[in-house]
Amino acid sequence: MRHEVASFRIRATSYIGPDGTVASDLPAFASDPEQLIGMYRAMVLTRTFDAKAVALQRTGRLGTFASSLGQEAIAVGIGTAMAPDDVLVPSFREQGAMFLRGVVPNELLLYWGGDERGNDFAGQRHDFPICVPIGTQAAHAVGVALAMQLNHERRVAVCSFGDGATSRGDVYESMNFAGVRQLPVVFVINNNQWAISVPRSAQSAAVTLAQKAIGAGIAGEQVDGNDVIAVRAVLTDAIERARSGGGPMVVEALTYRLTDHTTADDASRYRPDAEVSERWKAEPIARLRDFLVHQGHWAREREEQLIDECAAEIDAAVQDYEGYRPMPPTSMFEHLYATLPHAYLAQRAELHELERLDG
Amino acid sequence: MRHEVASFRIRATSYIGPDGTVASDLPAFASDPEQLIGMYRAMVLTRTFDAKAVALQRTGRLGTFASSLGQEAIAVGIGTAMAPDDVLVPSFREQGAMFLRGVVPNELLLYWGGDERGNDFAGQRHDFPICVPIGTQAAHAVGVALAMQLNHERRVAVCSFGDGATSRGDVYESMNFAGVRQLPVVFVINNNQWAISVPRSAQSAAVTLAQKAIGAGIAGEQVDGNDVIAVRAVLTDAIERARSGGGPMVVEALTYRLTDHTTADDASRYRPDAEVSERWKAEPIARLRDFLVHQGHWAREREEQLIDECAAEIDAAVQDYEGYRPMPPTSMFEHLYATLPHAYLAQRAELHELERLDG
Amino acid sequence: MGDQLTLVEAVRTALGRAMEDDGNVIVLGEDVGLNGGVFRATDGLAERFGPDRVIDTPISESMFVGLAVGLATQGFHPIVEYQFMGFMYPALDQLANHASRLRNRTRGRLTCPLVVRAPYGGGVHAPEHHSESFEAMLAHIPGLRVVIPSSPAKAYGLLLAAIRDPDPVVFLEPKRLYRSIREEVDDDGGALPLDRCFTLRGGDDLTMVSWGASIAETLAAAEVLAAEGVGAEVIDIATIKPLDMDTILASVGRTGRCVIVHEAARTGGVGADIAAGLADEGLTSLLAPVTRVTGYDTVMPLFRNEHHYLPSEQRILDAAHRAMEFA
Amino acid sequence: MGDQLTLVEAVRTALGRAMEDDGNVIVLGEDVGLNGGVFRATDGLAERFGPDRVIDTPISESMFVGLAVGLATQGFHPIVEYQFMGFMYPALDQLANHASRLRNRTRGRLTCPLVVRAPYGGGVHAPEHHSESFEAMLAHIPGLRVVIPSSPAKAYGLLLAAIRDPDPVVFLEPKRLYRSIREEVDDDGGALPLDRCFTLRGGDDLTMVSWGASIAETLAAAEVLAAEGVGAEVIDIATIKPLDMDTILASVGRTGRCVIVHEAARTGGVGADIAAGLADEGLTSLLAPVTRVTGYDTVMPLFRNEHHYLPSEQRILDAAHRAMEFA
Ligand SMILES: Cc1ncc(C[n+]2csc(CCOP(=O)(O)OP(=O)(O)O)c2C)c(N)n1
Ligand SMILES: Cc1ncc(C[n+]2csc(CCOP(=O)(O)OP(=O)(O)O)c2C)c(N)n1
Ligand SMILES: [Mg+2]
Ligand SMILES: [Mg+2]
Repeated sequence: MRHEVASFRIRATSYIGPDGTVASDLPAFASDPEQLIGMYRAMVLTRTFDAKAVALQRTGRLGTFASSLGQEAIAVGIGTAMAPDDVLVPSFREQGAMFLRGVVPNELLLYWGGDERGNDFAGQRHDFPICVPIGTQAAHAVGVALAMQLNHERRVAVCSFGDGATSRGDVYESMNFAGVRQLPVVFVINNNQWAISVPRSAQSAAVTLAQKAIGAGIAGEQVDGNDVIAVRAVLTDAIERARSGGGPMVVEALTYRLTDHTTADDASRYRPDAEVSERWKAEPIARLRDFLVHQGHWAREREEQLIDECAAEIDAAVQDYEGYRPMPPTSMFEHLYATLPHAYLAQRAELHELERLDG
Repeated sequence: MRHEVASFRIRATSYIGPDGTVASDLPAFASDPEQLIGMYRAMVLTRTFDAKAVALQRTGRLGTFASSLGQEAIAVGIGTAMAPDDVLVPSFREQGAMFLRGVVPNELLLYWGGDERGNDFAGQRHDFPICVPIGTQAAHAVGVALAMQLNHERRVAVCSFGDGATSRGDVYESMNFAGVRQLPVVFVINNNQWAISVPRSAQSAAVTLAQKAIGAGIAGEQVDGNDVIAVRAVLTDAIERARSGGGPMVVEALTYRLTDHTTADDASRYRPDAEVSERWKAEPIARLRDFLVHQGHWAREREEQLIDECAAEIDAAVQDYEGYRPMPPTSMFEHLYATLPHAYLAQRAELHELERLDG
Repeated sequence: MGDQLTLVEAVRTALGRAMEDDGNVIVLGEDVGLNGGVFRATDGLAERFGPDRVIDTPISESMFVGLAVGLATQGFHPIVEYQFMGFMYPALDQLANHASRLRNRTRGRLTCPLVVRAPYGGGVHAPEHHSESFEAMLAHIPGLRVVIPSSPAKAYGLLLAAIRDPDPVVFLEPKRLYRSIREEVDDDGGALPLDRCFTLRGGDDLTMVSWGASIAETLAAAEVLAAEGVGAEVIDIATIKPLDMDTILASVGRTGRCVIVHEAARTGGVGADIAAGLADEGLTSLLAPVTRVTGYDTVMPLFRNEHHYLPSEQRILDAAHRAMEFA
Repeated sequence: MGDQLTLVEAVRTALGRAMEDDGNVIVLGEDVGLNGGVFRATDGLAERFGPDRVIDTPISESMFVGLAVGLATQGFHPIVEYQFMGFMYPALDQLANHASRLRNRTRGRLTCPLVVRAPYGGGVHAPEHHSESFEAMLAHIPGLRVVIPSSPAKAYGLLLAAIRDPDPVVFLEPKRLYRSIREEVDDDGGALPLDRCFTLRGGDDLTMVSWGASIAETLAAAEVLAAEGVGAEVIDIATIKPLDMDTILASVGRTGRCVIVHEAARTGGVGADIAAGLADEGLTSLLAPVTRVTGYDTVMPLFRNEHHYLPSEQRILDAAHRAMEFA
């Protein structure tokens, strides 16, 4: 005898098509042009930052950098859906969300410029810094969410990572534990179709990545990650659901990495240009702009003004960044422990001597 | 706009109810009484072995031991569904399957008696030994399956582990990779409802463990793990499917651990006796016996004879086991490397000296 | 005054005390709840402090130390139990890449006060993979503390210190001592100092350095040496990282001879660090080669032969005699 | 005869040679296929040997070394690439609990010939977590071999030896040297011996011991010392485990002085083992304290300050001078 014991469905949400036309009733926030323009601005700022950071790297003024070109809607969706008190636990490609959370561009430049002070966000004290070891931050997010639950706080942890990260056991273990305790955490899969040179299809046989949630016993959904209105709407729902005790959720946001993996990568080695050009047609910034123009909320002059503003803001950040002198060598022993143990004082002294000699 | 992009179903199979009555058409092998009696014998032998091993531990003649009381149908289903050339990658509670694969009881006694020779199966050279670190063997199984695939062999790797193991990232990573390459591997979840003191419900919010497969993008099913006919039938199908290129599969076999986790455990600390007594009603050996008796294939005399036979076989194994003198101290450097590096010769010599002094 | 406690009872008492004193201290791990841990170190805590402060985790050894990192950043002080040290390898990623460096990499913005506890070492006839001792790997991770008690009173005082420490501490409990000895332990909340050796026995002829379970055989050997007229100073390292070389150097400065005893494999063991410290800063005091009596450079054998692997009193004595006879 | 190759080219050449010679050698890892590895160590191999012998894995660092264990038991000889050593922590479980002991625990029934490759160390201005060097942790695992080349020719010969070895080998490639030097490498399939140091330069006054990228600064310091009239013997350990102490002891037996140089954090580093060996078996030869010039006991700083962390020629020279001046 063979009978069905469980069944599951994965659903996908989108509002605005690639051509900027509306496919269905919009969420409430979308009736406020200022909100939409704010989101548009945040995406443009992110793209401006990315372009500048890549340029800095090319001229030897920054280390390896991971641009989020084409993925700005996910970051901005995250950043606008979260409440200030929530905690963001990001990967290394979520600069747009971090900016909205109060991290300033020169901090991220410092970080990618090889300076730990870039993680000491002046205006955002409780979010996590960038996480480089893929997927390991998922466990931090569930820890943060468990703290919120134990404290009976109405706060949510939001954790983002890529399609590649979904193959890591840590991510699975974290989702599974979130399910067990029904923790207030939302996992955002930033599915840009590539993990360096490995395409989404080689990462998992799962037809959606949202269904990773099913294995963990939690809810999972897809959203068009190039439709910032959809991303924000779906994440707002997921976050509010988690906030009110509805449990964790996985949101897979579908997008495309329009550029190299990082400045150290050369994507032309492994993917055809034609695929990339095709994907440019669905990119999120033009899409929202088309929509705004359609709706009469946006015009060419404002566009130029915005571009200038963003450029000025980023240029100022670069100036600020370039004004930072490296920390002294002894800084590597600062904050290693709350108080440096006696055993390491001699090593610090050796570095201090170096400092003195170096002038 | 919200639309469905994927849907999944988990189905469960059973043939014989707890009272031994048939619920549906039986698979072909079940029309051969000798097959069924062979399976019955294998389950009784396993139970005899387990009881003896526990007794040996209680009297200080064996180390910690993990009984499979109540779970014999899964082991025997695995052992009878596999072809000799297939590779079993077991956990530490699959003795019944190992016996059917050619491992002899005294080898397992040696292992649990603290002697490495217990892993050097004389009659079964290619299966993996018991795996203690939970879930780590899943990666070995996919490696073995990848080897089979690369060699274009019609062989299958079968990996078993418990409900608790499904929470380990390794198990997920292995299932996921098996999906990517469509490897000939079958994962058997021996869901005995407990991971030491942690109940199934605290292990995962997933309503079935079979659905772990969905997250990995592969097929998953449930089977009544106390119905040896169903276990064998479902696993035979899964293995033959994998053998003929149909890809990997997860089979969750539902059973119950009727005794302590191991001899080092005291289950009365954390679970009510009433739950256990209730579960005795569904245990697999009585069920198959009732069915066999029903069908006229079995009678009391044969039962007594079988019990005597099994006891004699296990007693002989115990005798054999107890005849093993410990290996000499230098044995710990044997088989450490193919050839012991020069750097460790002095340490081995030190042990050799010890050996000499000890007489 | 204090009760005569076993080491595992002392651990349990310290956990209870810390949880009583500080509502942010919580315990996590496999079977730590109703079951009270496989060694009963958390026995009764779930009943006393409830399921929100004593949390059973799924079998996810990589995740739950990361979970503790997340909790620690939010003002909790999690204590994570690993069931056996052999199952702690998956924790190394989070320990090395996150817990130990979160403070440093965020310039103090986020900190990580947590304790990871694990029973470790051999000698109890445990199954495969249940008798490992790789404390040296942990001691190589900058930013971590690694603490190992050698007696019930040490376990109580050092565990309280570890829990009160503002940084991540790995606390390894020699399971061979869990029930083999009793010692008076006053549950007065008194912590013992971290980052410091304890001199268990004075002596001017030979310095013997060890930690954890091996302290027992080392002390026994020192007894025999005393009867032979050799004054052996026995130093219990207690905090493996950071290492208090000063105490060892001062002792060897007096004795000129040193035997180091540990259960872990010799190569890359913590004993190498101590010997290296002596070869550097203590060289001029050395009157004899620095000998290490250790586990062998092989896989910990299954239990029938584990006693041949563990440093025995006899092996320690032999080494001490060699050190004393060297001229 | 041979081409002038960089170290990464030498690695690639050795991989190609091994795959050509033995159809059971296969390469696995992240981006090793079409992309040829993030450092291009596997560039062209997918084209030459096809996708069944050069396999891109999902991002599953714990699984894919276990996958290699499974493959190795079936007659394959897998070579697993970790993208950076900092992402290798999840491999420790499989390396320590399985790969290194499968032969021993099954009494030779199942064996585990595999190679784990990873670029390691700092000095290339890489992002966070990309500059780690924790070879000492691996060297503590019984049953493993750990090999580190210091030049293109060494990389070629040692990698071939590692691949042909019947046991698991971790092969760590100093990424700072990947493209910074060229050396003539004959692609003649000739392996270099494992388990043996290489004496790169003779000298009777001082022994300098190092491995990997730090060999460069060590040799440079030896040059300066030579100009000062000090004959420094430079020993490249090459195989970190098992350690060839005999060669080091013989050298220090002549020179009486030893400076050890490595990039990893000092505490628990492989340098401690070498110094400990000298404090034991080499004590009577020692004319000066054994000095270690190492990375500091802190988190590898982000790249703006990594040059302060890495042992510099100047720091090595200072140590050498101290060793020479000691009387
Ligand atoms: C544990 C680990 N393994 C490998 C890497 C190297 N690496 C950096 S990014 C990356 C691909 C990540 O892919 P994905 O998760 O899809 O994120 P994306 O880069 O596309 O945003 C890899 C393998 C790493 N950072 N961490
Ligand atoms: C990695 C690891 N963690 C912890 C343990 C200790 N341990 C042994 S069995 C067990 C529970 C396993 O539960 P399950 O997977 O359901 O298998 P069962 O024992 O029920 O057969 C645990 C936690 C272990 N062996 N390995
Ligand atoms: Mg991606
Ligand atoms: Mg179970």
